[in-house]
Amino acid sequence: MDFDLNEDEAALQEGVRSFCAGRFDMETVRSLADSAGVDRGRWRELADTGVFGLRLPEADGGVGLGLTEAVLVFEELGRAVVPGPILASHLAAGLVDGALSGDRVVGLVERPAHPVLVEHLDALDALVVVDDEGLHLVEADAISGEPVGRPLDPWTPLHVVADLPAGQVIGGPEDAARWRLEGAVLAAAQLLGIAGATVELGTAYAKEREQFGKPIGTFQAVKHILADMLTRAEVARAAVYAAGVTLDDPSVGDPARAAHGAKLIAGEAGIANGKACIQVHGGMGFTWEVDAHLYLKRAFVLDTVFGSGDVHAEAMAALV
Amino acid sequence: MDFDLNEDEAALQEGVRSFCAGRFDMETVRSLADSAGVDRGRWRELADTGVFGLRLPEADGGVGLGLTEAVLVFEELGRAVVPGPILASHLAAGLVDGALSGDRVVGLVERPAHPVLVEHLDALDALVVVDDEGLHLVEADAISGEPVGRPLDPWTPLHVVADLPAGQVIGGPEDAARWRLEGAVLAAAQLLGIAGATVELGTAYAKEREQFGKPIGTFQAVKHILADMLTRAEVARAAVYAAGVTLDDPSVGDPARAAHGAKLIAGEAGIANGKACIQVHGGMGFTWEVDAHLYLKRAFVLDTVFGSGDVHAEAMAALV
Amino acid sequence: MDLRYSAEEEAFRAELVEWLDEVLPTVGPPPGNQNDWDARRAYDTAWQRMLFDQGYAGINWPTEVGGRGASPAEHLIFLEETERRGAPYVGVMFVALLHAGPTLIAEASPEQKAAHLPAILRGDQVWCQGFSEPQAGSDLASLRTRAVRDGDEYVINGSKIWTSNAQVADYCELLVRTDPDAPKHKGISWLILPMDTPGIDIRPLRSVPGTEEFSEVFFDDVRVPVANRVGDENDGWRVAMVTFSFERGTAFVSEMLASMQLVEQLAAAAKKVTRGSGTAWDDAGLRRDIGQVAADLDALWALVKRNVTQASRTGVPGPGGSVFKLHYSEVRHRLGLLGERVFERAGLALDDVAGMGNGPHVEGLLHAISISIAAGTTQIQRNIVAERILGLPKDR
Amino acid sequence: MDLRYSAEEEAFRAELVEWLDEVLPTVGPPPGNQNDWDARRAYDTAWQRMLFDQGYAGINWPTEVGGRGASPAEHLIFLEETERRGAPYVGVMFVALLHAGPTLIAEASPEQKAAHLPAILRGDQVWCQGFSEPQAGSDLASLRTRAVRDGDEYVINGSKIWTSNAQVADYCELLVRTDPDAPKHKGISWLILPMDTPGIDIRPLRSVPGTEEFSEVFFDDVRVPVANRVGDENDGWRVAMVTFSFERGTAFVSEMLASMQLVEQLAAAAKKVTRGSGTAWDDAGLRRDIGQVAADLDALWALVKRNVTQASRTGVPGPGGSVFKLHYSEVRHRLGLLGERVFERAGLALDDVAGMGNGPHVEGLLHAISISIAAGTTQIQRNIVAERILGLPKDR
Repeated sequence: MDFDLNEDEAALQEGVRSFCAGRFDMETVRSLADSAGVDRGRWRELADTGVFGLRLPEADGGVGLGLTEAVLVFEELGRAVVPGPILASHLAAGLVDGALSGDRVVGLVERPAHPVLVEHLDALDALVVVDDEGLHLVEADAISGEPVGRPLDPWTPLHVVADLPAGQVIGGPEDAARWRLEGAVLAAAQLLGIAGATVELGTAYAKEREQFGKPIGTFQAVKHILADMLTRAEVARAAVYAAGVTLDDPSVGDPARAAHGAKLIAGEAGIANGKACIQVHGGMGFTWEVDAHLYLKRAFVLDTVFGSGDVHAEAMAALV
Repeated sequence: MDFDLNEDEAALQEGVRSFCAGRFDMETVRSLADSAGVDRGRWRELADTGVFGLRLPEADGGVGLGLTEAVLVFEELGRAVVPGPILASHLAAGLVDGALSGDRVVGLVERPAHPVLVEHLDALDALVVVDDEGLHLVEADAISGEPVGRPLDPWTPLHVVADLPAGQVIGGPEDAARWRLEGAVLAAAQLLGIAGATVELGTAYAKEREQFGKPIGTFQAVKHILADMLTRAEVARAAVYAAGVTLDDPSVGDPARAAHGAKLIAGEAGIANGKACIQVHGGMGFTWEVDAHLYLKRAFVLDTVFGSGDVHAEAMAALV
Repeated sequence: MDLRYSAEEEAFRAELVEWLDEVLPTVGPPPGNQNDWDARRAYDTAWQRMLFDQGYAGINWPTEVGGRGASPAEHLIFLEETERRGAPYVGVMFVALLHAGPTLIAEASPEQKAAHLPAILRGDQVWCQGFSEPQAGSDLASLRTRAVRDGDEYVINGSKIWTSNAQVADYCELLVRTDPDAPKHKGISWLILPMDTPGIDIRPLRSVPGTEEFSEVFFDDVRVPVANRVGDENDGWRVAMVTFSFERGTAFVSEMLASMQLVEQLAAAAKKVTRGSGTAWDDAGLRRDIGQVAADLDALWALVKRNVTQASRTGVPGPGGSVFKLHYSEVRHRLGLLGERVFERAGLALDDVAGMGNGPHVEGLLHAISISIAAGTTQIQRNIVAERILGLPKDR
Repeated sequence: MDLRYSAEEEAFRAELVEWLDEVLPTVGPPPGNQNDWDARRAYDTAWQRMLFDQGYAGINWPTEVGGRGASPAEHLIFLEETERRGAPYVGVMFVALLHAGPTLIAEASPEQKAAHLPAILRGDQVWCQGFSEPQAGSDLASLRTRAVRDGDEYVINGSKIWTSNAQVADYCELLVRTDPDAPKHKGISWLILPMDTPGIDIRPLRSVPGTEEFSEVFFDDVRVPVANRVGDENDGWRVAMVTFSFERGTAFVSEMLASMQLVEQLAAAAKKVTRGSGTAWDDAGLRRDIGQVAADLDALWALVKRNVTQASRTGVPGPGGSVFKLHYSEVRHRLGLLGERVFERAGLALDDVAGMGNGPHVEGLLHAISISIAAGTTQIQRNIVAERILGLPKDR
């Protein structure tokens, strides 16, 4: 048992982090609101780093790693609030042509849902519909949807799609079940990234911002908000990392239980920390220019991906 | 509209408070654990102040006041953690012989319950069973129960009663419904008393106890616990007072909604403030000699009387 | 304790309701574009003029200055009935009616009152507030905007932040530092600044919901007559505190009442939203959470009545406003999160999706974030409660 | 990241489990009367002797001093398997094995080690802790118990509080003030106090659940040889910190694992408890709340593995223990309240009622209150996390 990053994992984490810092800096990310969250050039760069093919065998053009490593990568993507259907394209790589290379942008949507809301539709080439029967591939130009005027997260535009074409079956019920579990864990990893990034952002502000003649981080009220944020992030980190490892090797635990717990806890941590980060910033936190709201808005989006808190709490209860 | 105590109400409150301070001081209250929560002499004194006959017409030997005033009286009884079946005897006065005068100690129990747990059985002369059909009077010596070894609140001893005798019908379904609503409000008033008393106890300790060279009430962490406690108490006070007034005069609101909301909010305030009061006291709070635990234990008991939080939240939902 | 309204108060309500039922159908919806300040000014001041013509302007202002002189109970009736019927909000008139106006009533000279109070009541004068600064948030008294005396004028340099309606305001209630050497509370003055004075630069700030609700306002050698000072020089902190004691009274009551309607809408939505083979309302946990928020809002409404009663008995608003705001902030946030649970994916849209009615809930979710910050953060309010009500010692 | 146990670790587990399965049926239940300290000592030391005879005594102590020298992973396996099988707890041996012993290993002289470590491992020596004082709780370093040098002895006057097992302890790890004029952290020494020394008065303190888990201990001219000092005179604060760094590592792991079993029992109880026409388990909200606590405890178990890994890589326990304790305190309280919701009126009894299994849950409800206070309150833990992990500035 050695439950912390090994050298390879630390190098992978560092690599993705510096890639994001260079290519998905906050200014770039903010600019992506104008193109439905996706810039084709940046998208191919993402593909080139191996984000989409991370878990495909090397023989198939992938990196040959596991969910343990994918969790670390998606944590960094969450930390950088990288927008776009990154989770869908990662799951679809190897199954949908062009997803691996980034030549085609692939989204996903879950069914049943009332109504069906598709993310990033204007940027998609294809959409995978996930339901109890399996996975269904639909070409994006076959989908007509009504755009939502003001999405909660401007970097995650939405379309209401009244009639989804039947599409082509590309996976059965077990594949859909696997996507749901792996998708929950990777969305949890993004939420973990958000939970961690907001601790850093809030802490930096608390050290620098002065009120009443001293940094606000001197005051217990602010200290304790941040201590609770760190606690949420670290508890979520333990849960999410354990879920990645457990899905890779079910001998160490129950993958379903690990996935449900991780999504539930990381969802709450992402949302609560996003809110708390704004609170630490005071009035500035309520401005568009401070990044805190980007994290919170994305956390709300990710919390609904592959089941929100209620769904996973119910699933946990069934496994107690 | 004048939603604060008038002169008579303030005098009543002050009167009960000084009665409790003199006759139910904490040392006396603590000693009552040895007699199933009831001392016959003190019980008659309670009766003499008019606690039980408060809402009976003067012609019937009562004081002729309303639930508005009864709420103030029960808040004080809660504040003083006066034990014994005071709520039952108040509700039974005028309906059960001897309840009004305090000559007979009358308890109550609700049905259905699995199992049926009767409070203070060893001190009772009679028991009113409240169920959907109505009110049923049972003589205490007709009841055989198994004592609970260690009640959570040592001042509220419990017996498990496997077979309740049928008893004599003393009220119909409407009477039972009225008892439930009034009982919920008066239990809420006791919980409000607990919520308020714990703010005072915690605040006094925070002003006096020094750590790191200053009173602990100087530290924001402690200040904010106490500010949240006061907030809970004041919100509960508004809800409970409004419930008393609304049950007296349904023209100002929906009595059921007011009662459910008051019990729900006061129950949470009593329990949360009891816990927080212990926390403010640190290690001392976990000792028997500091009074904080008496409040918390009684709050747990009162929260179950005439429905705990879940029951009232569900009832509120039905009225939204 | 009495929650009944008197015959006089019920007569007030009946008259108000009759008028509202008559005029509201003639009042259109507010401008759709939140950032169109000219349209917002026109809409809000038109409503103010209607209130004025009917005798409801300055509902709680004294009659001597042209107000209605309504009792606190009548004021609550006014807020309740206008909210229930969806009447326009106070909007851009907020600062004039609830901050600057009351301050002028309490502290201004007869000339100053005459110049402003009647115009405010008619809806002819819009005000904004210039108190906060980027470096002076919770620590408001550390403000740095300087006013240097030059003959009969003050020359102002500095900047303000969180100024609502700045784009369409005629006047600004401005706090400036007139004595930089005095202790921070002692060197501040309160000025009436005409917003058409040269040297004022207004830069709208985009806020989290995407609207430009606030501005930064910059002052570059802005000259204001000394006659525009309200109260003594360097006594502006005390003058401003008069405003604050008003601000904490009924500021959040309208939106709290609106939240009660939101809960009802949420329950109705939950009864329609599909969940499994039934609806979200089949979920006992969700139902209870909705019931709990309803109970909390009922309790807050009762608390408002207690606070108003106490203010009306003592003549000054008590610290109950901080208690109200602490709990309301928490409940409002909880209501927002509940909306997300009911609407699930539709909770990701600020506009209504497929007729679900999610829009106001998601708007509210974002709005709730500001409530625990604006007009005294939750942390500052807890200090106020602990120190002013419980008497706990200040640190330092 | 690897959650698999190595073949060596699995061999350790197999051997342990085999032995536990063999001996546990021969071990009776613990004494029913929590206040019968002689019986508790006899029971707990007998188990310690069994562990010693089997080579499990001092599971994480180095082999040089007679410990098992188990790896952190093996230590977790030990805690997990003993908890799962309901083996006796460390009980009255707690201070000796987890506080005093590790301090002696790190700081004591060879003679001191020889006098105590083997006896502790055999279960022949019980220790208690004399650190806290009525006036020195969170501010431990402000302790006042005085030790005045008189030749080869210290003469001790003062008192200690929260001392567990004082009635049956052979020795006390005692912090005393040896230099009243030095800054508070600089004038403290760490002594080995034989509890049969004249002048010691033990007064049991009744705690909230009604048991006498702690005592106050009074010292009236108690004489201790200077040779009983561990570390230098006035260097006792540093010596004591060694103990603390052990205390925060695995102290709450056993009971956290026990909480996991409580959640399972609570779910089972909810499936049996009548509610309306069904059971409590039919309530989606209650089910989810139970699921949430289970998820939190799973996450805490994973966090323990991270903390242990980090401690094992760096050689010192990190501040992860504070993070663990903050969350565990909160989850344990939540679990207690959940029990009250499931058992309703039976949640008012510390003993089982009608075979419902409520007892351990109600005991746990009261126990949870102490977790956010003992070994560093939640408020102090938040300061530690904020200052030591996040690097926020200290006040003063």
